[in-house]
Amino acid sequence: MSMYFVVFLYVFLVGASLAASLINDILSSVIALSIFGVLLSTAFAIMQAPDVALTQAVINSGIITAVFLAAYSQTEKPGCYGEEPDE
Amino acid sequence: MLMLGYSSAVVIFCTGLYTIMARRNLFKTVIGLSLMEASVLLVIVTSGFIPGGVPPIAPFRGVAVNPLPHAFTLTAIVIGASDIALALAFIVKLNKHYGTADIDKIRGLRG
Amino acid sequence: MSLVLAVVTPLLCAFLIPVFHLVWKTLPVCLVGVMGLASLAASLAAACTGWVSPAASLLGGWPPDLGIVLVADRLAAPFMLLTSMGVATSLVCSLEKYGGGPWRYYAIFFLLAASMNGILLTADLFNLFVFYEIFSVAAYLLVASSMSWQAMEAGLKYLVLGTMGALFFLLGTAFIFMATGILNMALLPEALSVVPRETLTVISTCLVLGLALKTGAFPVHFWLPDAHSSAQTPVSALLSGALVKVSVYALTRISCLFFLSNGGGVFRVITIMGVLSILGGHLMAFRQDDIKRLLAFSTVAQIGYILVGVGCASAAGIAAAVFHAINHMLMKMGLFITSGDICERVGTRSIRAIKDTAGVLPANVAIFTVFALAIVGVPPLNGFMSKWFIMLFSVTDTGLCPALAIAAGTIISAAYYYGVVSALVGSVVRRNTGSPGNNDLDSPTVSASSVITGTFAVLCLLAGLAALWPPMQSSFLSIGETAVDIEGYARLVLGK
Amino acid sequence: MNIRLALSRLASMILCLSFGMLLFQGIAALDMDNRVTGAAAHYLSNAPAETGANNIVSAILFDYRAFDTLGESTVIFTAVCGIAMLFPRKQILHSARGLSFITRRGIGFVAPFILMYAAAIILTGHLSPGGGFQGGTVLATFTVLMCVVYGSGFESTHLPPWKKDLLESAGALLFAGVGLFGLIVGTGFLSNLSAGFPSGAPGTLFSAGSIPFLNIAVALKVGAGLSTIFYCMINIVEDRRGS
Repeated sequence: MSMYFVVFLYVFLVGASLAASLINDILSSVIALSIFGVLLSTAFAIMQAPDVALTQAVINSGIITAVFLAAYSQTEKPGCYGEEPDE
Repeated sequence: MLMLGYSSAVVIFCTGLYTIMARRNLFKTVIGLSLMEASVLLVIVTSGFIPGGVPPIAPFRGVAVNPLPHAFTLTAIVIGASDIALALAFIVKLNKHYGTADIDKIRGLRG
Repeated sequence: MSLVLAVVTPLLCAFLIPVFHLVWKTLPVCLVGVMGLASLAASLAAACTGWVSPAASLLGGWPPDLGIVLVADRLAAPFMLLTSMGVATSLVCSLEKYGGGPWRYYAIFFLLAASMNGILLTADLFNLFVFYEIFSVAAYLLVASSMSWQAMEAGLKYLVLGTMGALFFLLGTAFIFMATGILNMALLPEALSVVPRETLTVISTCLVLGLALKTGAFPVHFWLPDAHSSAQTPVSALLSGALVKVSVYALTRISCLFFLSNGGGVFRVITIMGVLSILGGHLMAFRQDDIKRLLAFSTVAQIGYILVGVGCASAAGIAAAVFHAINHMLMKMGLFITSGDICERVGTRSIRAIKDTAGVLPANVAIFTVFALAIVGVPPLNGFMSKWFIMLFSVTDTGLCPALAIAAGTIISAAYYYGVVSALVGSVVRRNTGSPGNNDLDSPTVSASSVITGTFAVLCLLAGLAALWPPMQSSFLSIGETAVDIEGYARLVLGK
Repeated sequence: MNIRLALSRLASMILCLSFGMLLFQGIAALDMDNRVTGAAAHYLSNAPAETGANNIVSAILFDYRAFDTLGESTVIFTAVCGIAMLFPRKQILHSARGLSFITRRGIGFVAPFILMYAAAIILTGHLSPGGGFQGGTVLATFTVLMCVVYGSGFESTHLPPWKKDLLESAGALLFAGVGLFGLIVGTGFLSNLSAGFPSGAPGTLFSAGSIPFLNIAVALKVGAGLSTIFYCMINIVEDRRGS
């Protein structure tokens, strides 16, 4: 486990958090948050916390993202859901 | 490595706080809460890490990392997840009424 | 009798309710009543244990430094009495109002009762956080349980600010763990004394900010008026009467244990927050026309009085604060329940509109007036006594400024409560002199909630008189002595 | 208006930065020499003998600090109860709209393995990383996957809400029952080996006393709860599309 990898990981972590915060499009920032969750669980795994990493990956990137998307899909106008976005 | 973890946690905490205070969209607020929570988790896990340690699963060779923060973090993750799910449920309900998630357009949430 | 029953009994009730729902689509009222009685009995037993012979009970059979310990002492016991009375009252009102229909509401209600007992009993910082989260989640949901849009908004606002408070609290806990490696509240006062100054500042900032957010003290009070005014009557009464006091307990316990001997300007900050809450709460209440919103802002101000008492950092000041917490429970629950009853009868919550209508029951108005007099602070009643004591002790401990704020606040509150009472009395007079159309409202119904509010009104008078009785004063002083006695707490928890 | 927005952003940025500086100073004042001290050291050296669990995090979660875990799963219980209260479901829509036939078949082959994975995580929680929370969440994610593939009709035919309520309550009551057993025996609420739960041979599947039971209880609670949350939120989407 080289130090470069760890530094890279943390830089990406902070970058993903900034992206989740600053991007104006909600869907993109939800995806950024999901990426952030995965990176965080990698960081936990590096810090020798396998239990925490597993939970973080499964809960934050699985269920919470699903619930986020379920909630977000309802802020669209009624007709938009399920249609192709290119109209 | 410890300092790195702590510093990024502080940056992420402040990012989350800023998101809650400055952004005017309810989804952004929830994202901010999620970021703040994640940073606290990072602080807790980092505080138990020992460079060169092994995971706390017996039988271990060498020095194991501190298992107590892991237990706390597990608890905090689940609690945070239920908070966020609840916040999203409220947003869905409000959105049905107002048709928007913009804080400025929802009467009671201004200020 | 193990203290854990006080937490587990309501918890079991909450877990059983979904099972019962499969049998009865509408829960039988007596079943909910029996469950309420069981949890009330468990809480009162724990409170008695704490008052008569303070005790600790170990969980899982582990020694106190390995596992989690529950402790009931003389600071927790009065709060426990207060919250269990508040919960019982609110449960009776809810049962009277909704019957056994909303079973999820009752499940959340019992979870709330369990978590309040957990917060009051636990001696572990992280366990406190966990119970605080159950407490908060249940409170957000109870606020939103009326399903109106205002309630949803208030619930979301409460949720965002409350979760922020929880995260600040968790960050403070994480810093404590980083600095000392322990979370047992009895071992921490000693361990914190060697922590560097800067870290201690961070810890105190995070813990006090988090708890203040949850309490609803003035600079961070935004959620409180909305949440307390848009919930249904029994829930508002419970929120103002009992929930806020639990946060005050946590603030008192933590600041006394961790920061009394280790310095840091925590108590000064609490005093400042208290003064700001008194002035801000009363001034905002003065501008309200909605009666429930007025009462909610008045709650902010009353929290201010309690915080000023806690900010004295002396046994006497904390004892006076606890006395005021109990009095405020009696008065504010009574005010919310009677005003809710009146508003329902009249069909409006605006004070100006009440003035123009008739149809308010004289008995309700009489009881409301007693509570209003008590909360303003008219001498023989309890509100005067506790405010007087807080003023007295704050002059000796923290200077003249809080006392002046208390005096000013009393004058403002007299002004706005006079407005409410005169509107209500005017409405009664109007009814008796004319408006023959409203005679159908005359039927005097004795409801359980009016019996309870009547009892509370009598208790207000009795508590005011009891405060003059020296043995009562000395036993109240022992509450404050327990709060500041750090070694005693450590002895109790560690069993040495 | 725009200036006001910019000003408020600037103010909150300054506030956040100063709070960050405060936090950073607090961290910098500490020495960065992490050691395992106090209770944690005791857990590391004695947990396998005292609780029978090889995974020390599990030993802490379900034995030393099991009361925390009870509280934590109660938070989920509360949130689920509340979300189900906020979204009352009078009738459940049968939307059979899912993905294509090939995907359904493919998922049909994968499904047993996902369930097996969840079961393995739950049942070996005391031996290896994982446990009730993770396994329960995998179960909940499985129902989400089923919803994506088969449409929400899957829920109404296989897992109606009352069944999930029952499962959740059963998990909660199992947890509380294990706790009360210790209280009745007289060794304290939620006590494990001292209450007479069989310790078994260390390192095998049937060991660690009550910890596997608590894992199952938590898995039921978490799995049913998170699945309820997801279906409560998703059914509204169906509502809107249908109308």
